[in-house]
Amino acid sequence: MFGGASSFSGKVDAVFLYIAALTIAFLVFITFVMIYLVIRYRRGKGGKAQDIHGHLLLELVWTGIPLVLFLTMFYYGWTNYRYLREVPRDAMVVQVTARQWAWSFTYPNGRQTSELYVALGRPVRLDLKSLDVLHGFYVPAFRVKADVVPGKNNYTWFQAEQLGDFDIECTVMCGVNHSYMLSKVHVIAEQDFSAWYFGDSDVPVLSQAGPAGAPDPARGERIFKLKGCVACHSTDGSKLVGPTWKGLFGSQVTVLTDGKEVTLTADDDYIARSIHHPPKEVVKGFAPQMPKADLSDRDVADLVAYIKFLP
Amino acid sequence: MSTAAESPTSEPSFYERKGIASWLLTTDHKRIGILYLGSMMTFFLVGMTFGVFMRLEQLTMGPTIMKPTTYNALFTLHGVMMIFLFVIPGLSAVFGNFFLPIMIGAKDVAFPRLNLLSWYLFMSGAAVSLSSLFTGSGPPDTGWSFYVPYSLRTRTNVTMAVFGVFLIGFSSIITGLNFITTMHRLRTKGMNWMRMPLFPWALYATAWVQVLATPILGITLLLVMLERLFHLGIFDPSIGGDPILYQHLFWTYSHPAVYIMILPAMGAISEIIPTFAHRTIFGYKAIVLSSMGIAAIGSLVWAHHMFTSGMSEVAIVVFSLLTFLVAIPSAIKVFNWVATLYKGSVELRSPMLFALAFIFLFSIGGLTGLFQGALAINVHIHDTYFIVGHFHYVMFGGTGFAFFAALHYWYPKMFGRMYSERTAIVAFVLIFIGFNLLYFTFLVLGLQGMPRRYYDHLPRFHTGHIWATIGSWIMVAGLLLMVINLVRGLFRKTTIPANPWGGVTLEWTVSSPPPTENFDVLPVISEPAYTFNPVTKEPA
Amino acid sequence: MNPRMQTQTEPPHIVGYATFIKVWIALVVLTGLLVGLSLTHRPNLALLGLLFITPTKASLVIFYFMHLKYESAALKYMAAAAIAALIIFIGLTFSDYLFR
Amino acid sequence: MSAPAEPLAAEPAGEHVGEHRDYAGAKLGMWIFVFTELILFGGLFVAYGMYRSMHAHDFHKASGELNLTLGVINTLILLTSSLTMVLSIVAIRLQRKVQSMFFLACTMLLGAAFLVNKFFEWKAKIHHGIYPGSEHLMARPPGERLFFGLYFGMTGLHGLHVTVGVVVMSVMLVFLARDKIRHNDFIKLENTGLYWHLVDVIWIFLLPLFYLAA
Repeated sequence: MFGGASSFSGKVDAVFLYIAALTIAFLVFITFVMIYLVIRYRRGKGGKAQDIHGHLLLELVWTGIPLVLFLTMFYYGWTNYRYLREVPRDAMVVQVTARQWAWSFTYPNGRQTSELYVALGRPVRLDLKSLDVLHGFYVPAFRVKADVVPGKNNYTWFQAEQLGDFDIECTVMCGVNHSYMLSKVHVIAEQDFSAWYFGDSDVPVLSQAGPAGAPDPARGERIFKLKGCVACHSTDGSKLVGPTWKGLFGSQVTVLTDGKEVTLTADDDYIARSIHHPPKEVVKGFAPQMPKADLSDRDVADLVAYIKFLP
Repeated sequence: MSTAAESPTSEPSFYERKGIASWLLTTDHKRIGILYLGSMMTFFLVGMTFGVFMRLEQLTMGPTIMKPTTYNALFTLHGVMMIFLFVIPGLSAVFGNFFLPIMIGAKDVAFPRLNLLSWYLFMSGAAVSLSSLFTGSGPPDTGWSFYVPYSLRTRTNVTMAVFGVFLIGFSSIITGLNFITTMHRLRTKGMNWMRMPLFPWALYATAWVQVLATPILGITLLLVMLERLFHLGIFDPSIGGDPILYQHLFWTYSHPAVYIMILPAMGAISEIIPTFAHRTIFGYKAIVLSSMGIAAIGSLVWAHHMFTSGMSEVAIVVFSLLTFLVAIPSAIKVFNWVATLYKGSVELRSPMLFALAFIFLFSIGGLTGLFQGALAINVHIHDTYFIVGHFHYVMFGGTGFAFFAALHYWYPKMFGRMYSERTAIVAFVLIFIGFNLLYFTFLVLGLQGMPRRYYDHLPRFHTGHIWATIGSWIMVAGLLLMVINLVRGLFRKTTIPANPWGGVTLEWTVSSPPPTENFDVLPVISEPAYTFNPVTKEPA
Repeated sequence: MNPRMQTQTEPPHIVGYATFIKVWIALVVLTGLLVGLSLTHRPNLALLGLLFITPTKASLVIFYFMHLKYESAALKYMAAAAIAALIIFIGLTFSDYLFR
Repeated sequence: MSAPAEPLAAEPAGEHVGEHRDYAGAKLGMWIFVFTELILFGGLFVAYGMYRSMHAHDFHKASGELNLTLGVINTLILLTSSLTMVLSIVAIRLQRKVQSMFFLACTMLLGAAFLVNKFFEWKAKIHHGIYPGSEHLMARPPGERLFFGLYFGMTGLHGLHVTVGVVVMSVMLVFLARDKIRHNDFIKLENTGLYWHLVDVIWIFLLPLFYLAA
């Protein structure tokens, strides 16, 4: 709290401080009065209790004052909130795609990444799209949050005001790996951003669905990261939600097909089948949780090439 | 206020008849209350155990004692059990059933057999939703709110859990219906509405919310089941449905449900504070009106759970405004309770300690609610540990503490036995300290950006999680001590006078425990409730 | 027993066959009117039918067949409250959908 | 509501209050139950309202496919059954037991006729490949899918209520025959009537929403 990493942070924190000051004052007051009365009128003191039935003026006062204070809180909260709904016209529009359990970001020039890069001081509008279930896009440091709703395109925006890396978290329960649906916002200086944005070090992959050439493991790796495979499959042998890809190709796997156990060799065909029809053949010991990915034949071929490439 | 009033009646107590059948087929409201108490304390302890395991998993980063699927099932079941099996029926099913008829001078509720049916529905709902643990592909992992479309897609046994909750909802409706009819038809002579004690009043307000809001939950859960079985499409975005509609329908019930949980708790506090201050309640009418006000306005604020969901701006502003309005009746109650201490003669017995702690914790719960009502902050803290902390302050610090206060308050009346006062106070202190360590840390974690329903956490949240887990140990130690103390009290052979605390509502005029028929001759009321001074009403 | 209860506890007076048959005729006529309006294929008229004739039909059933007309004021208030709750619920939900 | 009613009898001394007879109380309880049913359907009406405002054109088109004649016939059936229901209550209060049984039997038959009608209507739809989740339906625009989803959901739930009503009435018929419902103890029949009229009221709204939306 009170980091002020975006232009919205300060507005949230101001309302927070206002309400916090009032509520803490109230809480201290009521607690103090309560404790004082308990001590002042305690049983052992011998004072005689009196039946006081009420006091209309007092009731009106302690209805009226909170009412006014609450309305100021409402108003202050609302006016500062409006800032979040009015996106500046010059904002850069980034398409955010959420799936179980990964984020991907598509820039106006077609570049796709799994972590968000933005320029310091430049407003960014995020159009949020979900491919499966509800997700929540949340950057605590920016105080920005919006649900990602399938079938409905929500949006939010921010203007980063501090250099650095900030966490992106998913806030709506979306399945087994909900708590690992994390990413980062990298806030970099304007000139660094331009260099990154127009540079060719990390070529956008999915816009390049040209004719199928030789399968390209490097492109496969980018798909692996971008399409969320990385959320469930490791490449270092550790067991996540799905089986690891390390040493997968050519190994013997035991799968459940229609309730029967079958042992087969993991070849090109088997991997392609698993990608296109995930629940058909599920590796023994894993839950049938893999979502269907929207991958072209070329993407699949590249992924297979990547899996082959892994030790 | 003699604390040694002798038993006013020689009739046998309602425990007289023995045998399992005499309990399972009973239509006596007091026995049904005891049945509820037994089953609900069991569910509470199981739900608490789930919570302890979750805290243990959060003690360290990364996977330790359980897998994510287990953790997700745990927080779902913790929510389902604590909410639907403990706090929603909570005070109204246990103490409402036991004391409502006695407090209004009736021999039973209006529909005794329906009352028993309601307990059976409750138990079968519990059985069905817990059977999801052992059937299908495991217990649900959606969180207790069953948000679509995840609840439609997950392979876990959501259908079963949802059907169980549906049955519990039905049980809640029947209880509400029964209480409304009871209060309209069976008040004793002279007990007009403005002489009715505040606990029945709170139950009356609650009952209306139960009756008018629960059907929405019923239809919503029914639709979730139909979606899962027949793909109706009403909530499923892949068919054309709108997930936000689900949220509207769900919270249309589930927000008023929060008031179903808290109103009877407030009612119980309004009984306990005058008794231990030995003076009348301050602002009887204001408390009555605020109960009804909470029930009414509380039903209009549900969409403040959805400010980040992509609702229309108009709806967001309207619901934010209404949310602030609902805080007012709660504030009025707090002021009136505190004012009741003024010029009283305050006795700090264990029920009173729980009741005063209720005021403090509920105030924190209510005040943290203001943060969420304010739109700008809501964006930041929605779906974080702040909400979890706030919710536990209201529901556990509020309803939970009131439940324990009521349990300690009415214990001698219900069982004709007494617990150890000293142990009760030690347990109270432990619970209070552990509670604040646990849930205040949650508030801080939430402000730092820790999302809820996370199996694992980032390093920067680690310190907070350690503190919270330590708090959970202290609190659980206190809770277990409290339960042991209450159970041990049942075996301590003592005779309890009809009126051990010096209360003036009707339940203190009958023997402890009350006779089967409650009253030999129905009492006639001639003065307002809570007349302590100058004339103390002695048992007739 | 509550003395007020005994005064209320008697069932209300008997309404004869004829009243109910008249109500039934009215209901059938209104249904005919409703269907007729929708068959004109003029959306405004059909909407008018939906907004006015349907609630009228429902009220006839509630007040006569369900006897609400002859019930105590308390019950009438309760019915009004229940219907108001439903309307407010629908209205507030529409505050979202109409302004999206 | 299970509480029996003996409106004119005073409470016998010493009897447990569980056996008390409270005509107005029993009716109040039933009314509250009626409110809950109303709100239960209210949730579905909200869903209908939302989706109709979002997909007005699709709803309009899909509604044209429903059989208006069947819908109107069913409306008349239910309205008439409401009449016979209320006449049955009047008859028993006038101590005309046979007449009361006759009217109640009419109500049951009309209820059954409604269900038979509904069955054929659904059957025809399903025969045409229109049912929730069907391939035929999935090929159509979202609004039409929702319309039929709601159609099957709402008329299905309503049909379930009709079925329950018919079963309850058959029990009441036995009670009438065995004089368990009498001219001075008819609350069970009256509460059955309240339930049945509620089912009618809901249908009154379903007719224009589904059959006349074209």
